[in-house]
Amino acid sequence: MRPENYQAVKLGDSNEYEIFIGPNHPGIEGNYAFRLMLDGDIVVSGKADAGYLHRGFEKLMEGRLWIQNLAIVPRICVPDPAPMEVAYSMAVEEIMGIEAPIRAQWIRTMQLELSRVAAHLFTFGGHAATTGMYTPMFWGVADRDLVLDLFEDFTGGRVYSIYNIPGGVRRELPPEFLQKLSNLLDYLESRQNDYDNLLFTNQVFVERAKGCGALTQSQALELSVTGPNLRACGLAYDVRRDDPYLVYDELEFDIPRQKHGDAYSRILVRRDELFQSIRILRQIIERLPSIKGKIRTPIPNPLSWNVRKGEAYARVESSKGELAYYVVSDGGDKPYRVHVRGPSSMHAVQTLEFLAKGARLEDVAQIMFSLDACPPEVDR
Amino acid sequence: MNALHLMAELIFMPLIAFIVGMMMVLMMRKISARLQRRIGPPFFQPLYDIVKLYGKDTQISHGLIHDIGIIMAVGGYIGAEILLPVPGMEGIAAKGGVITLSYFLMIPSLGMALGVGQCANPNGSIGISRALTAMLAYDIPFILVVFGAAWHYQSTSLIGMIEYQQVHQWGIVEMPLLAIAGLFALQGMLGKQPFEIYIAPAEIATGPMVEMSGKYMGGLFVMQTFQLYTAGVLYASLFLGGGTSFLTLLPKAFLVVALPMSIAFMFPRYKTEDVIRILWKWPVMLGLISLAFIL
Amino acid sequence: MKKELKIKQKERTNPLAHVFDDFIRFCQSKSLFMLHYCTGCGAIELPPAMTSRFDMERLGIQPMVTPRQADILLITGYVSIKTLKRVILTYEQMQSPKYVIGICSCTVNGGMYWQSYATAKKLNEYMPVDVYIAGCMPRPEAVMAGLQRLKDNIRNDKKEHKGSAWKDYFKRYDYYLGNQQALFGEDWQTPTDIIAEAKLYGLETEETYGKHTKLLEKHQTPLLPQEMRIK
Amino acid sequence: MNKVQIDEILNKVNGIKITHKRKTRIRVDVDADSLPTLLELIKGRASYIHLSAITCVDWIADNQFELVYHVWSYEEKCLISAHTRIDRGSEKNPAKYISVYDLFKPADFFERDIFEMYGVTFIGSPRMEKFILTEWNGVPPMLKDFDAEAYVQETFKWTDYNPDWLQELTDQGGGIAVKPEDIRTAGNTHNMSTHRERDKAKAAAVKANDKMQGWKQ
Repeated sequence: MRPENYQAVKLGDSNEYEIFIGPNHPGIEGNYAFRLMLDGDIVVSGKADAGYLHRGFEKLMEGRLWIQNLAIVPRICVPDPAPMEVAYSMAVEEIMGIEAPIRAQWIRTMQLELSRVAAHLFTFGGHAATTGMYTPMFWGVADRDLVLDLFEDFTGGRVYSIYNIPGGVRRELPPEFLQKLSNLLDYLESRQNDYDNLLFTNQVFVERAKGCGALTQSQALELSVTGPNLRACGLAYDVRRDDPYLVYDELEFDIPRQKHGDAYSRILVRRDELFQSIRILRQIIERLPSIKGKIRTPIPNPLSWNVRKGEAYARVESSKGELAYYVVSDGGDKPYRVHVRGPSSMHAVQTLEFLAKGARLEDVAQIMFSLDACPPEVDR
Repeated sequence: MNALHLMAELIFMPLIAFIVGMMMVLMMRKISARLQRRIGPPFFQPLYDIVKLYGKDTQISHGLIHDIGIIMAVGGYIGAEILLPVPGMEGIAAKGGVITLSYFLMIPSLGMALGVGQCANPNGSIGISRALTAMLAYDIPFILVVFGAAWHYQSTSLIGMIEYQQVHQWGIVEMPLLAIAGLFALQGMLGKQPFEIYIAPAEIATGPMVEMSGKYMGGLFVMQTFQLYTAGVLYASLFLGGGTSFLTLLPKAFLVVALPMSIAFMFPRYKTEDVIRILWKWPVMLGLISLAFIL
Repeated sequence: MKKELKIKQKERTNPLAHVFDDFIRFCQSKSLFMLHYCTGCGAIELPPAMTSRFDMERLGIQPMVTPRQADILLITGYVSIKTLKRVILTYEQMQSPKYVIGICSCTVNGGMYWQSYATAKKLNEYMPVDVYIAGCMPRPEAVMAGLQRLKDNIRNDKKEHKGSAWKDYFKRYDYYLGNQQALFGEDWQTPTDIIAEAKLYGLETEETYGKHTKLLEKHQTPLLPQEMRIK
Repeated sequence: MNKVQIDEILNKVNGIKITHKRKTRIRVDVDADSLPTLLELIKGRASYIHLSAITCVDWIADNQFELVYHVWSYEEKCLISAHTRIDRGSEKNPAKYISVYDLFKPADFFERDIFEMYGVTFIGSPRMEKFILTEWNGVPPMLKDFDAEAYVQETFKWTDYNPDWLQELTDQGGGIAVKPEDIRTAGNTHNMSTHRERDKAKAAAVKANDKMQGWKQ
């Protein structure tokens, strides 16, 4: 026997008890904590507890050069890093008043969509694992790895590519890259049937996910829910279409949406979005070879680069929702202030607390994963 | 001579169960690995796991009841093994019969409940309350199946049942509905998806096992090997005609275990109340219809 | 009321003891349960390492979800101070032999967050680390290679004494506690009584005690058995 | 709603300055007193219902905090950034402002964030408590006068990295030009604030190399 030094906290004469989900728990996404007050199996109230991933990003950025910051921005959201780079680069470009060459914009769009595919494949597995089905996770992560191989091929980095730079992208695509991409898209489409049978039409999964964590459209709007979670409530709002950036206004794609706003609607929206992304990528494969030109607008020596005074609010649609960078420059060689608006900062705190109230203990993990919350975006 | 023979059987029956059970664990992990498109663990992995857990330098005990609980859990299954006749060895099966066996099969759950209750971890308590609920759910079809089989074979002794099936036809041919009900109960008894409510890592971080470490966890691993073996051999004896030798029995037992495993990795888990609803609805209905035919 | 613990480690008299030891060490190296604490970005490379493409299970490594059952604590990336507290609690709850693997450069020396006020820089100041896997972030192959290194260390522990870093935590508790107190304040204490454990396992040395442990004793709440009452 | 109409609505607020930056971005500067009125007006009259973010900028030279409210309209497809400045306050008398929680629910998160990072108290915000920095006891870290680097140097120790092969290279005159330790202690040079400085350091290293008649031969 070994001595233990624990003391249970007594909560007075009530049937309620407290349970921690996280920070190290399979039912929580990443390093995040959620405290539940339970009565039997029903959640009386939940309280998010963030800060486990806090690095003081915004402070760090104020202490580094404009160009150095490119190395740390993707680290704000690990599963979907590409939109971070693009948003930061776009904000700096807007302050500088320069624009990336058209070819660079197409390549950026391709990078964003590939990143979205990877992130969604990752999410399916996570969501399914919270309901006890692990096979989609194994499949999804393995398929995502193929996307990461492509990333490695054209950016040099598996997860963090650091491929963008204010004014364009770093490198030209390797030869025959588009062919590889096309092959990958064929493969992913051939997997659609498997995923549908295993996950999206699985009777038990549908039963678990339907009606779980349902948001109405007005509640979603009130809580500033964005991205696939908002589209699952029936509002077809997408930054890519409504506040177009890069070349999205030249591309054809639908904005999938569902009516019910529950976990099942959310995962279906993500599924449809995955195939919309594939559709966009196919258009890019078709158009990109005909777009010739530079991939970078020249910028001054980045080590002594003073970005002129100004501010910009750049928004992109990441796989989680509306991602925004607010960058302020006072004319120095470092940013004066960078504010990151991660979509999950809305989803993982207030929305999760709202949805958890009255939910079952079984459903809490599923709600969190169906919102696709990314804790580092909250903590930064 | 007779007592010595019995003693040898009492030692060898659990030992065989342990070794076969470990192979079943390996098979389970291999099946999951193949379904998930990977290679899976090496052949001796279950053995390594158990030896490693027993070889831990430190264990944490939460008191006497915690220790007793694990002993009950393993002991219950050891008791069940000597009640379960295998070719060449009968143990005390002739004296016990299938009714005693089904009581023995409840002891491990109760033992776990005792042990986990002592741990004072809310996750464990929730997990064990779910485990007992699941037991309540699968025991009703299980008892129906046992009752129906016993009535049909006109014997409560497994030896008698096996002999009957060797002479006549296999149970699964004569009472297919009851056999299907038995498969449902088996899935619940093994605690696999879609009835895996008490492990549930994402919800209650592996429920009853949350405070188990070292030898206690090793005990649970041993228990799992016994559990798979018991389920496989019991079902094979009830419906698949047992076996005259290990060569005929073990393939049946492995097949019986492989079936729920293949289903398990393709499904999520139900909620607690859905498990009860489904286990009380379909297998019980099938069992009752089958009973109507038999009676 | 602190219980006096009088059990001492027994002398090994069995002539086959070292054979058993070797066998157990072999099994330990073959079967590793890991608790992957996603402290940072490195966690994203663990799913690929665990799942279909690289499949850690074929090396006998599988994930476990509670610290009680785990052998390896994987620290996957920078540890913020808030996380570090939880990491130490987790580490102390694990059962020995236990191993710590620091993944990513941030656990070695702060990595790219060296300027950050919120992250701890050197992991091995707060707990003994067996293997570091540097990189930002290390690829799954590197993670697997690091785990292989750990397995070799465990198997060759008798010769090289690399696989028993966990003993260091008991032997030099004062040092680790001092670093923890410097970061978390002087009233820092964990639910696990390390000193009593060190006594129990016969691992206490002179360096187990010091001024930091004295400071700890001042405010440590006594061990009381939990009250059980049925209303 | 076109440019003129939105201007008409915005101009109802006193002392407002409107800048149309591009089609989907409008910058608005208002007094601290009239900002809630402005937000209420654009939410009620022009369907700006989506609070995208609240940002705080610390203008330490002016002794002011700038609060920026980014509000988006799903119907107009336009983003209004409302800028306002409040007094920076002091340690004893921290800055205060009015919460917009009753207009926008998400303000709860952003205001709590600013409260933690800058120490601005929002009156009427439901949860003015620590959230991310629960283990932090110092000054609000995002303030410009908090020197994170000095704090880090004071609090943490570093691992020395001197492997044998690097030592060999250094003996022969090669190795790392600027050691990480020097970078850390030298304060600003770590980011090579000007390329000239970096060139100087490089030139010095090259000179040293030449003197040593190193391993190249």
